[in-house]
Amino acid sequence: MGYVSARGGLDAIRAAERLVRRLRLTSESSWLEEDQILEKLRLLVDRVMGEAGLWAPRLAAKALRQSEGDATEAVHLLRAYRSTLPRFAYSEPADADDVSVERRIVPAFQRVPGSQLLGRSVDYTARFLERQSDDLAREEAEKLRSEASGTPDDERSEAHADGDTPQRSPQRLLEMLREMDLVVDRRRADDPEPFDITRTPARPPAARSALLSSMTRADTGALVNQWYRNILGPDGYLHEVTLGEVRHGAIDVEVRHPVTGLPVCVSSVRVTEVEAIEDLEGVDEDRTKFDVGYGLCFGHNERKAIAMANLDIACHRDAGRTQLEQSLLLTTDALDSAGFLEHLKLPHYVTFRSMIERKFAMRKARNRDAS
Amino acid sequence: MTTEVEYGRYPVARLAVPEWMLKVERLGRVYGPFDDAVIASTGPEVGSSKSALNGAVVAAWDVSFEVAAGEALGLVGESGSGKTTVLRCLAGDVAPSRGEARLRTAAGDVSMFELDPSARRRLRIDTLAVVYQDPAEGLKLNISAGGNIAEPLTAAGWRNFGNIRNRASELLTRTEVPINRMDDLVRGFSGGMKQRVQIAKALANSPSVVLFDEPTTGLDASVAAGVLDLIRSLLEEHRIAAIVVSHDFAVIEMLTSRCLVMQHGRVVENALTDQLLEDPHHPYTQRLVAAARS
Amino acid sequence: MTLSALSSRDSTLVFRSLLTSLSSPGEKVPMPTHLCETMPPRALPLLALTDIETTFCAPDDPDLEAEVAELTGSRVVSVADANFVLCSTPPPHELVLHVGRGTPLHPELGCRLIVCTESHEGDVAMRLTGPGTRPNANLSVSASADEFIAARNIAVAHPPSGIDCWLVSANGVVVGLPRTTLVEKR
Amino acid sequence: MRSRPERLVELGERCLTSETLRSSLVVTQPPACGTVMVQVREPVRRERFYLGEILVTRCEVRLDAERGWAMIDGDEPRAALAAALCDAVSRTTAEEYEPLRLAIDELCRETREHLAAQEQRRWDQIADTRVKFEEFE
Amino acid sequence: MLLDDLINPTQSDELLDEFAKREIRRAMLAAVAIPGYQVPFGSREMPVARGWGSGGLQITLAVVHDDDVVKVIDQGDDDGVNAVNLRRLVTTSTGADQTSVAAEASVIQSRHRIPEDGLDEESILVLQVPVPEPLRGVERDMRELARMHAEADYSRMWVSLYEDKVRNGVITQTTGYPCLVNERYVVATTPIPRWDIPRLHESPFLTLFGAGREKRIYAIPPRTKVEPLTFDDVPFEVEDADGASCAMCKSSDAFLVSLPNSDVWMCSDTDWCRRTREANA
Amino acid sequence: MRREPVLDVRRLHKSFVLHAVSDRTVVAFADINFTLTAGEHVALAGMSGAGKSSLLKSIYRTYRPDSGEVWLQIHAGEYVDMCSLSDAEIAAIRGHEIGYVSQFLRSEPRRGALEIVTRSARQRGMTDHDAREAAAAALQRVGIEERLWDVYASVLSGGEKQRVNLAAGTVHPPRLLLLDEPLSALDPENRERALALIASLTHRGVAVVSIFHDLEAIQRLASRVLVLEKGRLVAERSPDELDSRLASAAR
Repeated sequence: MGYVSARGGLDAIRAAERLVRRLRLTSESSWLEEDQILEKLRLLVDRVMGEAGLWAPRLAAKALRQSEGDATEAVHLLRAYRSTLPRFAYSEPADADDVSVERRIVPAFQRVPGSQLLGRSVDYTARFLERQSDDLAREEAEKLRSEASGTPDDERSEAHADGDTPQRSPQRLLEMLREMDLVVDRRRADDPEPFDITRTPARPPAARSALLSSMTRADTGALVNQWYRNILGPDGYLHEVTLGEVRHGAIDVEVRHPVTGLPVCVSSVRVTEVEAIEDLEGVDEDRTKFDVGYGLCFGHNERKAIAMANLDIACHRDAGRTQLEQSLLLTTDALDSAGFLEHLKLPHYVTFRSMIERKFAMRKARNRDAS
Repeated sequence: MTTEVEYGRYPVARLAVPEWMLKVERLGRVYGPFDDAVIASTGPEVGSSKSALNGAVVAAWDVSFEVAAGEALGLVGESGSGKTTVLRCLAGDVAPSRGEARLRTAAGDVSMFELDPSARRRLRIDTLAVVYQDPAEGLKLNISAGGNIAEPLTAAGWRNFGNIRNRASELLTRTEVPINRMDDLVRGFSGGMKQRVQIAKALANSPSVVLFDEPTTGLDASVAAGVLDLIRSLLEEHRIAAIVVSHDFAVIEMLTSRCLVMQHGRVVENALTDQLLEDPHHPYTQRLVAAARS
Repeated sequence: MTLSALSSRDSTLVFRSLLTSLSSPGEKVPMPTHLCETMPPRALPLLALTDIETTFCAPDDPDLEAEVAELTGSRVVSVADANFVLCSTPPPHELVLHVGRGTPLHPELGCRLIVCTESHEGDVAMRLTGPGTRPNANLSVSASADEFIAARNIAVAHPPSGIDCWLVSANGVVVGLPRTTLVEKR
Repeated sequence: MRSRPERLVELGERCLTSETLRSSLVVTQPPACGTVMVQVREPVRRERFYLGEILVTRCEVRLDAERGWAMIDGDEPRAALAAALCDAVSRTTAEEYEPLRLAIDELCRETREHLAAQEQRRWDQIADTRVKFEEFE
Repeated sequence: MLLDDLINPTQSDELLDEFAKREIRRAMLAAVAIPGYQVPFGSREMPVARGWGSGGLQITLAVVHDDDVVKVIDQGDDDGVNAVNLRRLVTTSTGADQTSVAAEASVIQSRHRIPEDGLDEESILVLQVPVPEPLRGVERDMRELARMHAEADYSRMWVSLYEDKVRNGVITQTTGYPCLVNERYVVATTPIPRWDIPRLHESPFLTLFGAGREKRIYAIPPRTKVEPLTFDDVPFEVEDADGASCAMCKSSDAFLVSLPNSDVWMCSDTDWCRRTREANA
Repeated sequence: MRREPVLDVRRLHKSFVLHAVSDRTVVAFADINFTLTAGEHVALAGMSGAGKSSLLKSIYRTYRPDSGEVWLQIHAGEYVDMCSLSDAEIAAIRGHEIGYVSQFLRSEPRRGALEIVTRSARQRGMTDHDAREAAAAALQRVGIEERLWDVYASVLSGGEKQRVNLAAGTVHPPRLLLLDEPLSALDPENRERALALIASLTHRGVAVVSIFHDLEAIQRLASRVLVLEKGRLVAERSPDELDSRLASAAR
């Protein structure tokens, strides 16, 4: 075959690859263990899995290590790997009511059945940068570890005996509002197949399942921005909602056993779930009721779930009047936007040459008209 | 007295009346759920187009009329009477809740409301044009006057730049838009000038029906007179079947020969325009005419 | 079982034959010989193109239908709903007019119809024009396929909606008739 | 399927020590990675939507007439094979596999306890973060 | 470990699972059957960024087998960094051979150029498409865009050409000139220069367009009418180099690019340039 | 054989319901009966408010009569009842068969006299070219100088407007001409010209129903006079029988 590599394109690429790899692997500090990433950069791992649309904690940790902490790059690694995998099955529909909570707050009410459970959250902690030395920190860690093993049982039981026992899957606020007849009932009688955004590109007008999938996989920052710009931005048409619930917890994933036909739990994934309560004020809306938006995403990522719940209800109310839906479907994917941005770095001299040519053609035409 | 002839003695002549170009039957548009009871709970007798039963708004109901080529029909009423709803249903901007609208085209009669959206849009290219109150609705403001006219022309298959320019300049001349403004963005035009461009665009493919929605509302009186005059001349010249929606009797008197008066979504009176002005029957028409004459 | 799942490479080869046949309507494109020798050629398009995410049916060949379903995971549905329809003999008018044609917004949802013919040499000569066809492209079909072509012409009369067809001969030669091909009797 | 991978591997190895078992075992689908799309039913409209995929390893074996299938979390080929093996064994009735069946039952019990304990530990850690209110009558 | 004996750990070089390829193939067949129509597909993420040819790469991977010979270029250059990168991925994962000579290639993946020569009936040209929607400039709403294509309603495109001509004296569209395919669909011709446009018309080869980020595949079959959108009385103009010729091979009948602020021109198709020089020598 | 009437008005009633004034009913006229043959000129006389103009407008159908019939001959031996025609039919008849000249020219902005009269001629069914020629002749007949033909009629003097109006109403002899004080603003010279024009139309077979405010016009033109009083037709006189008392009442 006639192949002539006249110049060093390939060599330069290989050298760049070697450079990245060598500097990553030979840095002074010790090897970064997957477990370290999983435990100490837990939220980053969660975010990467969410944006990749693939729950694979170990792979996500590897990807983060390989990308040197570039979350979008890590998402890319995970997604590209996913492209090589077959899809074995679709899980049994998991009921969001079965999320077993590790954190649950209900901003809309002070006291709720099932309690406000703050869980592992820094929301209520002053954001002071901890500047103690590594040695001191290690010391503290040791101390805490030994304490943890000696937590007296009676203290725990007291906590449980106090008033209503916190439930692992407390009744959601939405159900309570429904009992009060305060929510527009949008439950559907039919059960349409969900839209699969990984197989068919979702384009407006899209099913709600397509929107929910797009948002749950969206870039966290993009989704937050989308929400914020629709409050303060030029098209500012969003409401500030009241949050009904913010939950973080685990949910089982079940697949049907091909031999026995029974559902088998193959994994448990952590999710963040949000209900956003919207006050209705449109002319064609029932002002005596509320409506509810819903957000659910992989891992612990409250920002994303809240933005998603807001945008879910906003999109429903918008009903295609504006291009909110198109914005959500087309501009929030981390890889789409970042990839297109990065393509600007590619050579463009053919297009640029053509552009210059037209500039001169325009001048010529102008001179012709002038004379 | 001289009456010797007996009743019924005369052989009755059959008159040749121009055939309809657009025929609307029992057109209705309701916002919200409705049934007979909801419809009955609205209208001039009730004094509202909004039903007290469920809040549904009966914007227009049971509107029927015909328009022939070369004829202009007026739809009169105050804002909220339903006249613009009727026009928008015919334009295809609003889906009717009930009724039929038949349009005579070269290819035969079509039931407009039964057409699929794409066929409906095709009608708008060369058969049925609309001139909106707000030129921004009928024009693209960030495009030149010529470019706005080029749109319906290219939609109809024009592919020759020179021919498009010639046709556009011919239409702009006809609508009294200075030809040296042809390549200027419409955005910079005065209100009256924009309206003229909109009319030129509407006429681009010689439509057989043109709907005018308050074509001069919002223009200065002197400008409005000029635009009205232009419309009247064009209607006569092109034998267009026109529907003119207006709350202004001066407009109606100038342009139309027949009128429907609408109130709370219903047609309350239907007569020749001079009859309405000189011998209005319905209390609402009498009020409108009195107000216009004072 | 007479069929077997195609390897990755064999799927590619079959696909390439099909791609060539649709790109050059009327051209007689052989499918890979080693596959045609071991399996009925008409099954190859299905084995190469269908999977768990597609639907198909073979109304006049239930045995083959069952085998393809098992091997590819493709779901068997009615003629009207199928992405792929396989007919072992030129299908009757009603069937052709019954398969999905897609919509102007989604013409790609039109069905792919695989029709078996004894051979590509028949008594009825047709002239083919349209994208991809070579000058003087032609097709000869049997009298029974003639009726099928007539129905096909109706099904493609309102572009961009329509159906795309492959005529597969017993010896594994495929002729593509995308919806854009104008087929006229000579 | 949710047993700890190392325990599954242990048990799988033990199964494979049986000559009879080895001779009647066919790995019909060797362990391979793939995904499962997670479907969720959300509460507002009670609609299903796709949350995303999870990474799993799937394996299928045949032990005499018995089909054994496993799908387990993550990239765990050995554990998946072991689990498929156990799945097949658990449905056999032959006398000679009885010890293995007992061991499988035992692993299942152990897994249940392990998961429950893990759950309890997590719960204990967060129980104190419950906001307490004064009781009212 | 006894378990290990039963596990056959094969590290696959595949970049796409088999089902994904099937889906892409189905989309390609639809694209060929409806020339110019943008077929949506479940575009997978590739090891290259969206915008770096992920669409073209997916098409190539779904088309190529180990008997194929591939040529990959970027801006006409076989050694452009992106071309090198993609060629490496294609050849290692498919086992196909590589070439820089278009006439020897059965599949040519390209970004922004059609090789100056060598494409024939046996060739498949795969173009990487950054923005597949030709109407984006005149309409933003995707619902409306879909409608315009469905109804072949391109009047606003014509209006934009009209405006362009009126305002600038020439039609200023540079690369990716919009074309009407088979008298039905307007397509974005990727950003290939206008120089290459006439070669799409009634070409002997099949052209497949892949837009990975926008998840669209479209095609121009061989021997298909491709007309650049222009008025009957306004001729379509290709890039004019004012009689310049390549500083290296002296060609004046090839697409030339220039060095900044100089009169030095060079062929954008590097292999053509090389072969011309060899022939001249 | 008796000549067939051009117009036969039978039992015509017209009243107005004033909704703004507690739905008060005002009778304009009641039980009007008369006929008119071709070439006949009937003048209406009576006090102001007797219902003369209302009757004219009811025949023209600008007013919608409560009951009765207005038979109009439109071809030899064929009639229509103006009261039972549809709006579209009325519109068709009006332009074609009936000329109506009112006291005032309805101001049409930015229209020249020639254009107004040409339009009227076209409505009578003439071709564009013929209509233009006929309009020019009509304007000449009523003494409008050619230099005024293209001047917007709205800026003409009262007398000029009235003449333009008359020209429009008579441009192509209609079957029936309705005149409502068409001479009120004319100077003696033009008045004379207008009287001659109307007389010539009558001679050419046009049927005329008129309202004049002066006795001389009635006596010179009318073949009969119908006297109205409070909306009733109380008498029919020959023009010669009219005394000055009645004539002034007609004013």
